[in-house]
Amino acid sequence: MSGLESLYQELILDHSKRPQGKGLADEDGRNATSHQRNPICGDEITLRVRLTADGAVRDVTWDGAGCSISQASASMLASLVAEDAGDDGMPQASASALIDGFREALRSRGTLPLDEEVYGDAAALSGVSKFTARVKCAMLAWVAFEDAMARA
Amino acid sequence: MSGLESLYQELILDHSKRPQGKGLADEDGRNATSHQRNPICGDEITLRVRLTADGAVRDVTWDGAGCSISQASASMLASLVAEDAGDDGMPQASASALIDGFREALRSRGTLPLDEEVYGDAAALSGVSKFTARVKCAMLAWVAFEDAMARA
Amino acid sequence: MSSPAPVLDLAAIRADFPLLHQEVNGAPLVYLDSAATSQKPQAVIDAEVSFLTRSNAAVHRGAHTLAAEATELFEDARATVAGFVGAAPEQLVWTSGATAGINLVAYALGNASIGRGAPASAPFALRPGDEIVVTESEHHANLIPWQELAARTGAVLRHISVQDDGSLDMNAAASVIGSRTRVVAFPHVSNVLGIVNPVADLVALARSVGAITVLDACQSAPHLPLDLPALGVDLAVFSGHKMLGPYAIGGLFGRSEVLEALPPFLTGGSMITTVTLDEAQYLPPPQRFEAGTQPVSQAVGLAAAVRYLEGVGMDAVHAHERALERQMGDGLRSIPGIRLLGDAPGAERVGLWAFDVEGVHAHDAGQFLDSRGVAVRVGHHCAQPLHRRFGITASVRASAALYNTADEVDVFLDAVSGIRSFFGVTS
Amino acid sequence: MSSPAPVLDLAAIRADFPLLHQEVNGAPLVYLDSAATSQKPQAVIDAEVSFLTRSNAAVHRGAHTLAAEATELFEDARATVAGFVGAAPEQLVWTSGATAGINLVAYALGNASIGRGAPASAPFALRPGDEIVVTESEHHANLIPWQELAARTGAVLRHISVQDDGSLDMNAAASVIGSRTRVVAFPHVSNVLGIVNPVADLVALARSVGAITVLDACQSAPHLPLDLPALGVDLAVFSGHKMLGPYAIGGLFGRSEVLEALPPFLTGGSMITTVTLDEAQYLPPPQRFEAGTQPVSQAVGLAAAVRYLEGVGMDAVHAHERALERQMGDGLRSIPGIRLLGDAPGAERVGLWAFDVEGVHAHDAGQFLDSRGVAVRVGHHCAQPLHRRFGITASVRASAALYNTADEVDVFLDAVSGIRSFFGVTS
Ligand SMILES: Cc1ncc(COP(=O)(O)O)c(C=O)c1O
Ligand SMILES: Cc1ncc(COP(=O)(O)O)c(C=O)c1O
Repeated sequence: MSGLESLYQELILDHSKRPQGKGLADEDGRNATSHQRNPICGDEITLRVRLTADGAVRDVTWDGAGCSISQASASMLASLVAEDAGDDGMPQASASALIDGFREALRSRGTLPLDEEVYGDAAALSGVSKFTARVKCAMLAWVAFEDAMARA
Repeated sequence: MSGLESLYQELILDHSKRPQGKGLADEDGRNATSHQRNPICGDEITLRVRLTADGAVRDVTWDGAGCSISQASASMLASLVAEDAGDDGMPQASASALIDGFREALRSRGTLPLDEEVYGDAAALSGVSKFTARVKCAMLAWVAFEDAMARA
Repeated sequence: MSSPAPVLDLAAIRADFPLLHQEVNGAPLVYLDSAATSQKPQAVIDAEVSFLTRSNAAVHRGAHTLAAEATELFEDARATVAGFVGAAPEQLVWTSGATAGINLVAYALGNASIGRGAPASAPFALRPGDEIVVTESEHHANLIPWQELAARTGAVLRHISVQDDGSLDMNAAASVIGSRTRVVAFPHVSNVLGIVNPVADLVALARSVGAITVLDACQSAPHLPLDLPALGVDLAVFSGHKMLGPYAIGGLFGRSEVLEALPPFLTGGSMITTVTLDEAQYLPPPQRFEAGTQPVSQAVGLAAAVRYLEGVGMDAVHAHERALERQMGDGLRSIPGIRLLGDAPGAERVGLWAFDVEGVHAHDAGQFLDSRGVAVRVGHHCAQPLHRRFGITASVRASAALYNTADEVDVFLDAVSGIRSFFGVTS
Repeated sequence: MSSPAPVLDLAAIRADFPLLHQEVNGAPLVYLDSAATSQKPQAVIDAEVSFLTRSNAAVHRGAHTLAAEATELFEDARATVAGFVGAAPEQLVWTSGATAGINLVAYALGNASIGRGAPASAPFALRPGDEIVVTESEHHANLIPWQELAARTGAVLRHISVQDDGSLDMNAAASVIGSRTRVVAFPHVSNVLGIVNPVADLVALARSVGAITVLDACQSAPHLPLDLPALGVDLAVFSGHKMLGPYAIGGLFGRSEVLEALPPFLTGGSMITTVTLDEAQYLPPPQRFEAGTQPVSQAVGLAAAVRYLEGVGMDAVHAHERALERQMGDGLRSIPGIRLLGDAPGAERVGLWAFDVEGVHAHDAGQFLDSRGVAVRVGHHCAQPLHRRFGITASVRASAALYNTADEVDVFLDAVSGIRSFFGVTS
């Protein structure tokens, strides 16, 4: 797999073209929103977490414009939460652990791949970690997710 | 003559130890005073030109503290004016010509020696022109002379 | 152009730039990001190294032999660089770059506005309601310092709009520049549009209302013959690293009357005459604006850079880059889905083009080019308002310098033509 | 010291400094002007040259491979230099030098004072009658910016006096620093006296009244192990060129809470998030304070310099220079007509001495030393108030660095002992 193809895997281009969770959900019940911006390219994302009464993450929706990496990453994050949340939601501790693991892998310069069992489609973003200038693009949605939970 | 001896000729050390024209004359008649400072070492000079009724230079007196080059130069300038002024004084045009010639020689990096016939003892300052960092010291009194005449 | 462009000996020129000879992602590097920062010829590196290994000492401060030698080299460098832009040595102030130079002017005007200058600075004071005029094409460096100055003084910031074709709206300029205008700041060449602005017309408008002009010459100094006094501007800035020189040095040119009237900005050593614990007296320009230890070896390096440019000849540099610009522009226009920013017909230009790739984000487009060894800049290029005006947040920019070749432009164009299909965008 | 000083391998160290191996006026160069500017080891030159010839590209802006590589080297350099002074990377702001760093702080406080900062900056605003405290031993760089800030805000500038033996009058400090004090700025080591000031005591006094502290670490960073957070200061500055690094780069250290609260100083590219024609939003520190293209290759060079110093070991550097200082001090005291400035008994010191030669102007004394190949600094060393306090306008200063030898100090002392007779002054 050439450098470019390891970055832009089919799955990534798919998610960026048919993004999941795009379009902000209504602010019903417990919820929190975060707006993040990549100052280098001007990409932005607005991400909303809705929580269950117990404070678990119910779903993630988002809106924004950006490169295919940042769009795919947001889409993958939303679908990962959708898959894992179930009826009781995803405990915030689990969400935080996911974010931490994602950040660590992305900063690893290709040494720590993301586990597909845990990250689902988002595991395809492992290749980004070799492109240090693009790590911020992939992180954008996840930073927004973290920030939104902190505000919740 | 070693570099150092060409700079500190006996005549220079003599003038710096027994300076002529030192001590400002009273401000009688037409006169003008200039204060100059070398920002690098903090040396300063106050120089007064007294003029005849016709506007010719009658005498130059000065006060100040500084290195032997700056003190000797002021002293030599005062004595040169004293010698050349005579009863009618030194025409300002002649004074300006002297200053211009002095500046040119000092900036010449050793290529234009000062003529002893014209500059008297001050011709001993020719050696300073090879020490670019010291040119300002030798110029201080002459710049004050020029400035004072411009104010007169 | 009717006469054939003077041909540069590109093989010889390229041999002078060590960085260019490398592979990136398995392809020869095609460096088309010189508007961001230029590469340095060996002569610049050698000049700095030779200074540091043979003549290095504190300038303007020491009496010892080494210090005198260093001072001479430093002041010779000033004369050389000043000469390159048509100025006298005492009209050139060293700065750490163009951004620092514009901030210097803005803060000095701010200081004049609160009475921190000599009486001569009073005419430069800004009062509430006075106006500062910039253009919509500004690099942030020539925009935010004026926003902040306006906020500090109560002045109003206005702007000259950019037309759809990238040219300045000179009708707007004539109505925006008016009796309350005190400062008109504008780029000689926008770093996104590449168009040479009508300096003479803007200067005439500013003069007619008694406003001072501040020229951002970052993108012209490396590419055009430049005579700042002849252009009639009051102040102008440029950056060393964009003109084959070192980082961390730039120049501020000022007309002598203006520099002499302005109060200092940075304060500290080497810019004073007498200092007491309570107050300081300041030297005349350029020293008044050069507080602290200066970029000494960098000045020597920048002098070597302008000597290199002069050796090639700025007319030849301009003609060569103009030819590359035409080749790029023509090629890009023929690729489906490419939209050039600022394609004003018949405009005088330097060798750069920014463009949008329909359906592909600039970051992705740039990444694709990089995989072919082509280094371009993607993003807003520090010109967010201009991108917003064109309805986009980011673009791709290819910018040439004297060391680029027609073959490289071909590689670039070929790569650009592959972007949309790689990302599955059909036109 | 009871234990023997760790011995440096001086032959090896000197071999690393190409400039030292030359003759001046027919004698081997004895460079004792490192407090003005230090010489650079080959490793620093090589690091910069290697960056410029292999990795040079715009940082924090490009997505291409070269730009990513340059960005990494640049940020690694930040981490290295921050680590050298005990700080976290985000606590280190690049500046063009110590003078620029102090001006940054003074102007940022000024901007806070006129409401140009976020709400968090309000506690840093200065109001008329507030007090800024400096010392009588200040370098002009740590004096005039405060004079100007005081003039802009209506604050009052006060000072802690220096005693006859060169030590700070700490009783005066305790009474000068009071409830109106908002800023206490002082040198870690005066560039004329060479005495290490009681930082902890000054910080405690400042803290007790809620004032912030600004440390001028120019003359300590190259000579002592330094842990700025442990010293407890809020802000500190140092200059690259004085610590074996390139010109045109310096560092501003800030405690995170302080940096986060301060408004920007220079504005322009790379320090913003969103910019419209009317206003700009600013990034967090350190980027908030780093407008425009940064001293990129110089950062890489400075990182190489601190790695060099760390390789030798700052304890060893300090011990070696301390030994040279003792040798100089003892030698100078025994030469008739020499008056040392700041000969406080038992003071902690770095390797420099300034002195007056009775009956001989400093300029003449320096010239004589130069004729023997000895490069020292003469003048007021940008500390006019301190010289005035000692009743002189200029002094001679010899300052050592890790590359100086005991033999060189002997040459220096021998030359000093010949000054007065050459100028015909009899004691
Ligand atoms: C104590 C001290 N502070 C500040 C400075 C100013 O440093 P720079 O000229 O590198 O800005 C110096 C050096 O000249 C110094 O010795
Ligand atoms: C038009 C223009 N103005 C100003 C700047 C700022 O220059 P610097 O970052 O070197 O200060 C740049 C480059 O980034 C530019 O292209």
